[in-house]
Amino acid sequence: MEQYEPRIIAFLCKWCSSAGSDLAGVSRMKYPPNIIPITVMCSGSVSPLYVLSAFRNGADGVLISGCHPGDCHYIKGNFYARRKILLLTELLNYIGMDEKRFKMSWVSAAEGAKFTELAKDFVEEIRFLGPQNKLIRGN
Amino acid sequence: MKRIGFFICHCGINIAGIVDIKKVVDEMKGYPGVVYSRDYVYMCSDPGQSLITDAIKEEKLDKVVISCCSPTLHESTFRNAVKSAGLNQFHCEIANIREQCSWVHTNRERATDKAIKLSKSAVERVRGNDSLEPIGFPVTKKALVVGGGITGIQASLDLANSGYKVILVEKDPSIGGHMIQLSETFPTLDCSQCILTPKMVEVSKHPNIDLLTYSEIEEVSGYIGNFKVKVKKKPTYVDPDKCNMCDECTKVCPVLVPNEFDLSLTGRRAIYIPSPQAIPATYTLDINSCPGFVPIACGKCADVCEVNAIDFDMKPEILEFEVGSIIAATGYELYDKKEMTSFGYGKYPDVIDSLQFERLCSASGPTGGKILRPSDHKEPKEIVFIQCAGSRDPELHCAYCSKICCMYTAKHAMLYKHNVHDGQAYIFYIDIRSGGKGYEEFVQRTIEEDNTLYLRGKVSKVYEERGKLKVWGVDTLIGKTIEINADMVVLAMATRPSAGAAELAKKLKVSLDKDGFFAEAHPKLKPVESITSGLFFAGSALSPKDIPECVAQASGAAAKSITILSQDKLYHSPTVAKVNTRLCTGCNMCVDVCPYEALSLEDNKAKVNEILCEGCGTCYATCLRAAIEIKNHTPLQVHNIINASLGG
Amino acid sequence: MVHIEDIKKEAKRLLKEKKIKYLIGYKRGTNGLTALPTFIKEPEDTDELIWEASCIQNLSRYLVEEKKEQLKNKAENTLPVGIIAKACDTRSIAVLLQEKFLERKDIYIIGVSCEYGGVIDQKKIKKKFRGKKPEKVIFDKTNNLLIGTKFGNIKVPAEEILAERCIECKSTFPLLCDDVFGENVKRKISEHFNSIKEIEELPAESRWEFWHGHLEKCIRCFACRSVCPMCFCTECVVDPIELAVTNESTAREKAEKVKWIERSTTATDNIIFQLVRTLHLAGRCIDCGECERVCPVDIPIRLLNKKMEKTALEKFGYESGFDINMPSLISNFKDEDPQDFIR
Amino acid sequence: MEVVIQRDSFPQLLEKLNRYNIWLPRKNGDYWEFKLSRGKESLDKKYTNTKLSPKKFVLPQTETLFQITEGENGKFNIDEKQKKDSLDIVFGIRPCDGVALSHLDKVFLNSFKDPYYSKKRDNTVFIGLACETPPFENCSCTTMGESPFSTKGLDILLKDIGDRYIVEYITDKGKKLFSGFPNLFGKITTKDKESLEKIKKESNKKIKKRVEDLSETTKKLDIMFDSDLWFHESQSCINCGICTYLCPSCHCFDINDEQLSKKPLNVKRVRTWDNCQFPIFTMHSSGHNPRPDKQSRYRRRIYHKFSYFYKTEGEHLCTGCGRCSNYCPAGINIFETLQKVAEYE
Amino acid sequence: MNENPYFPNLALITSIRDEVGGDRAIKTFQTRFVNGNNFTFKSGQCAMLSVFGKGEAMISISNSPFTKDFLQFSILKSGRVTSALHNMENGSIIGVRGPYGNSFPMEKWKGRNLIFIGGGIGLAPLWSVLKTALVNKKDYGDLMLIYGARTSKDIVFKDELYDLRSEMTVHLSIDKDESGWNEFVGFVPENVKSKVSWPQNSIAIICGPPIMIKFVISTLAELGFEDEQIYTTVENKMKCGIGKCGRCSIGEHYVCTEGPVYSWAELKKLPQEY
Repeated sequence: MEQYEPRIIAFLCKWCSSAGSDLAGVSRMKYPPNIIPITVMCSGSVSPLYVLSAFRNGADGVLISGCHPGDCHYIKGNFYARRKILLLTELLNYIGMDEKRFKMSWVSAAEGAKFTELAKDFVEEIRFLGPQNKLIRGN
Repeated sequence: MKRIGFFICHCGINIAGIVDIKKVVDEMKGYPGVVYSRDYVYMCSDPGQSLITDAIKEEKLDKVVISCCSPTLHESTFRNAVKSAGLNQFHCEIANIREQCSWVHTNRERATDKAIKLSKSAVERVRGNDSLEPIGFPVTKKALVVGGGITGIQASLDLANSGYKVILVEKDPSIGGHMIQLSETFPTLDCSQCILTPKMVEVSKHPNIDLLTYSEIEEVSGYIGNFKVKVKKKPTYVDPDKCNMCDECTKVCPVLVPNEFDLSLTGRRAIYIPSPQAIPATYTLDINSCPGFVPIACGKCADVCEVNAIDFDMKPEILEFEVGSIIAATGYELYDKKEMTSFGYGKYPDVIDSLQFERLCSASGPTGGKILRPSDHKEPKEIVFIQCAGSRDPELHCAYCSKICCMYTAKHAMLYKHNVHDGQAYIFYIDIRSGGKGYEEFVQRTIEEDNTLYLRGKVSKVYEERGKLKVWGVDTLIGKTIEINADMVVLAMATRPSAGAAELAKKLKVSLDKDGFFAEAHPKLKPVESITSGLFFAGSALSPKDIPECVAQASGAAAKSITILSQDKLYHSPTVAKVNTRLCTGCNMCVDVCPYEALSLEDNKAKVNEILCEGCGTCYATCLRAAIEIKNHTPLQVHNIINASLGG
Repeated sequence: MVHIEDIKKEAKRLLKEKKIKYLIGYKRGTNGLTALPTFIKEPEDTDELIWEASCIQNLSRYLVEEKKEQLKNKAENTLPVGIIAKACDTRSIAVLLQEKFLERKDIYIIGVSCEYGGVIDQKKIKKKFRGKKPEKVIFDKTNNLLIGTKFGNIKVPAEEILAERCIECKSTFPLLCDDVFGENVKRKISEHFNSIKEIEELPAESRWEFWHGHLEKCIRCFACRSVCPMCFCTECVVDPIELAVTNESTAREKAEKVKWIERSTTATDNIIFQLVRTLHLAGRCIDCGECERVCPVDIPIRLLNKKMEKTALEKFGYESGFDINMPSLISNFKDEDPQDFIR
Repeated sequence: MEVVIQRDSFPQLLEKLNRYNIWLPRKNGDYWEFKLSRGKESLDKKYTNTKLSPKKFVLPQTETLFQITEGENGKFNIDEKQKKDSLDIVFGIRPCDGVALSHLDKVFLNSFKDPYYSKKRDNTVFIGLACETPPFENCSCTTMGESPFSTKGLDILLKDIGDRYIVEYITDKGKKLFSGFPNLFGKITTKDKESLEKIKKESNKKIKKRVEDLSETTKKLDIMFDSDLWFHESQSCINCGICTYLCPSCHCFDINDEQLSKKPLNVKRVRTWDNCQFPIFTMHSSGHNPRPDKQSRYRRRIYHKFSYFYKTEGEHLCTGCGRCSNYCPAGINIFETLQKVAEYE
Repeated sequence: MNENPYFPNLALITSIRDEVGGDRAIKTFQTRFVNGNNFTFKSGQCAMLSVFGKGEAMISISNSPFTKDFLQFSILKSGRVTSALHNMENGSIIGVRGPYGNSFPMEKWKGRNLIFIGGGIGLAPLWSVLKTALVNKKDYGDLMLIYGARTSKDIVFKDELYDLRSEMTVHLSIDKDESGWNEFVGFVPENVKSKVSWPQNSIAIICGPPIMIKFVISTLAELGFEDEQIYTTVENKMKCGIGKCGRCSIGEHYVCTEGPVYSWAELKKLPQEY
């Protein structure tokens, strides 16, 4: 039987994290293809609906990544994100979703290596947890 | 009717090496909306582009997706191609299957699967895109230059001479910066003041330049082409128009304070003129050292002033301007003495820093160009120069190389020798960095003609013993400790960003690098640009630089500004926020979060100022009613992209 | 001590002197110890007003209804609407003002302090006094209270009869009032977030079973949303029952509305609906408990909102319904906001 | 035809039926609902009535009508989802809810017979349980011209006379169901009949009659359409769905497509409960809404139940079960509205 | 045909014609059932069209029952389903079920003059009955069409309207004047006032936006038309089409079964919930 391959959605802000993952590519670093990046303008533009919708459509894990505090291309978008995401994290945890399935990170345009590590670890964590079946559409 | 064309690039083997191109092409053929799907070895090449434009015409495509390298590289290329074929640029989207797929994955099958998902996502994005035209707005044909050093002066002159109005703001009473303090300049040894003063005069006389000395930036708002600047002009208490430079006032002034211009090697009065070459040529009353005049405690200067130029009631003024672009050239200052106690700096009067030494060499300096020890005004017969004082020392001081020290120290040694023919100069160095036109030759001259002794190694400490300064160090070449009995020690202090930089950065809403210098938008391709469009940096405010580099950057920044000021209209991305007033309840939350004050409430509905909006979308994620969204980044698009990304 | 006669007198005056358009208050319900909302236009009708522990509803919802009507008919509000409001109700009005949905001038708030008491929980009453037909509830200054029944007064501890939210109440004294009845007393029956402690301490899987078990029952009658004063969106982002569509709406606008969830009542979509609602109420919910009271399948919705309330307070030091001038929880941030959860 | 079964032998009865899905009322927290039987058990004496009506057995809140899938070159395959062939037996249907079933039959089995409804109806046996005492204060079946012993819509009616149930077979379906095991059932004695009569009288007495002659009262509706009664009655309504979703007779529904995958297209066409109290219910895509406000929607509800349905089907679309009034968040009471109609001049 | 009344019979789009462009676009579709056998319908009836994945929409059939080889629908782009229809191409498959609703009592009208009064997309339902009347021209008196649209661009069936003139009187109107327009300028009711003179023995069939219908009816009343002489069609939101789901109901009527065709005399008796 073949190995279970997690499906992970990563919302990357255009200016830092997406650029960071580009750098990982330019430097030919390697991480598993389970992570499907979705580039957004700013981590602050990621609505909780996006996250829930990702889970609903079968994501086993969701990552939101933005610029480091103070480096936001839009000055403070990631600070608002930080609040919203914390609320969502707390809530998902509260209703008993495995909190590990939902992550937020700061990855700058220079941190290709960090992104790579992050991706590897996250995929492994989720692989360990197994398929997400709590918020799947139709259940 | 949506007819979407799909194109995938092999990028040689960069993509095709990992991704099964054919599989992607076939998979995409069947995807809803995609009516044309093909691959090519190099899509960004001319034939590749014409492949796209032809397909648009022949297949009547109204949207295209290109799976290739990161959009940061070729999005504009392809969008222009699509434009040339008569489509709106937003009907072209890029799927990044190189940086974010083929280059980071090894498993062919799964990388291909991911490439397909990314391609479908791009289709979903383009499907929801509207035709949008860039938003145009007018430009104020005027520039602001902050900092009156050589960099600021050069930038101002270049701008002014190209016919643009310039406001030059300098915090000190006179422009000229550090360069006016220097004696001669390497490698040509021409007199610094002689080459700078003409430029200073030109600035003061230039019809296009509005010079504001003794002034500081209060507040900066607005955006490229339309910045609003508030400048605080500190009172000099002397009316420059009346002042006839008779210098009577300084004679009667009872106060004596260290003279900044001579780096405390001399003193000055509370009312003073920074230097004979000061521009504007007028006196300034330094309120902090003046005994005070409310109520008038002294007032002697006013009494002797025949032309009544002195006005104690002068108040600080706040001046407001609109400018189209801003150049920050706030320059550098030397590393703080207090950090350098191990070398006895500040403890022994004859341990001085490089700028002080410049003053000693300068004809206009305290010693009239004679090199004499501050302590007893004797000629130092043995002098030690210590390089990298504070530089290249990540543990204790600055990690970076201050770059100019090698050269000016060589110059110092040479000047010393020209001055004190029987003297001996020693230079402690780590490396000699003499890259630059005629620089290496200059250093060689110092060594050979002026037989300066270069000692490779670090100085551990400097202390006084029997009227001599004992300099302890190691010569790492011969691996011996050395002890020199010097009459004078000159520290080539690290250069730091000037004190005001951090505060200015806040006002300009830009970030500083880890050393506190301004951070350029791109270290290689955008060396004088900031991430805020319309705002530029130049000179040693970015990193330590010598004069020619500063001048070059000044002209560079000026040229960059001109690319803005020369436009009648500027355009910016139309992917901005859009409000659905039927859904908006006017809760003001989006207004609260907008980083650009682009949102406001108008009769209880949010309203977007499209020129200010940068399209970050924080407002969307905040709005509980989804009453606001970013054009071409709509929730529906993201919803469908999520679906496609999960293979739904 | 609150005397209903005083309230009646004031209400009568306001209506007589045409100070208010009408008054939203409570009248005696038809069965047992219950109250119903009433809308009084005529001074003489003020006699039907009551004030007792059964006045459980948060009437500020009807201010929202009134406002929506105005917006629909583009009518200018002439006179303020009078409302009788408990402490928590005034806090919900505060949020409505903070979010500029209501204007202060359009409301006349008659605040009534809950003093030592609060409101009763009908379910608890039914359980405890099956058949005994309680007629009134008297609060003394202790945490016990007297239930008047035809068999005489029965003394019970407050938590056995009071609504959970009252047991955890922060402050029983109304704010922003034009008139206020009753005094401001400090009383505390239990910790503010007592009710969620139990769930928080469960292991994750049990928490999931708890919430999944409850939310899969949801029949999407949207009573929770309809009764909530904070749910004043014309069109809910998830599964709207009202559309903000006018003849200016374009076909595309209508065709491209995102369906985050479907109409079918699957557990997943029920959960997502409640999660989104909870998130949208974060920093806005003032714990009037109406959502939970009206739920026909007894989903403890309040406990979801309570968690957000706790998070807001503990992580961001934010309390909703007390300051109408500060930005809302999610439209604000502090540099020192926690970020230990971020990698 | 009537027989009796001892209360004690009820569990055996269930056991004999265990190859079917047996539903019994069971307490879930504070309220009753129909749950699959765990085997040997009997009807709970404390049982009042379920909070959610049994209409879900024939009209589930969500049911898939079709599964539509895209095949090769744009061909579509439409699969009519009707997997229901196993037999469901529901015990403890209160007579009022039985009456509701007869209403639903009128809607779904007459013109344009609804295959989904009829299939479920055929494959479900509804076994009623007469109310020896009215479960709720708001019980008003008598007002609707029915009684706590009505048999409408049911297949079998059980009447609790203490230690035993009198079993009344109403349909052949019902009769067939128990025919297999006669030894569980005994003949009905005159004593049984007497005690039954007594209980009947008692029970009937306990139930409030809200208006004397309903049909007479509701005639008034023809002239009351523009009365401001509707405004006042609906003023505290909050537009929620409780009244209609809990109502055993309400049957309005919605049909929507739910896309499961884009390529190849895979779609579920789903029928869900809908609610005339939701503003969206009647709204045109232009935004124009024939019933734009609470009062017109509440009026619609009353008229549909007591005027329109009566005119077309000769029955009132209300069974007096009282759910809407028991659980209305705003405490709106349909029977009080009726009384106001009766008092209307 | 499948006896399941909800079953969407697969139909092929055989032709699409653009009538009106812009945001309120109108297209005319012709469909043929995949498995051949067409249903028979009467003028005035509707059919429920499905776009799989988007849902269903009730659309009135705009061709005459005598043209058997296809069904024709003229559809205004308005919501989810109609927008999806507008995105379809020749050869796309949709679902069609029906026919639903009553029809125009054309038997009753024999020997009468027929005046068709339409506005905007409202011409579509009229078109079927009008065409049918033309086929049995001899059964009726004079035939007249009074049709108005906002602008000349918003006129549907332009070419047919032109041909129609050879067979019956056609009066067109647009709301505001345009260069090159040499017919009536103004709203439909005004045009009716100016063109219609003989109420005796006439039947007026109105279809268009509610507001237009309202004013036309009062105009006709002024001209002396009896309520029984005025017919119109009612549009309400529909889901099931078979008188169960409850949406379209007006009083005890379900528009999808008892409607959509009403004489003003009948409609007057019903509550104003349409």
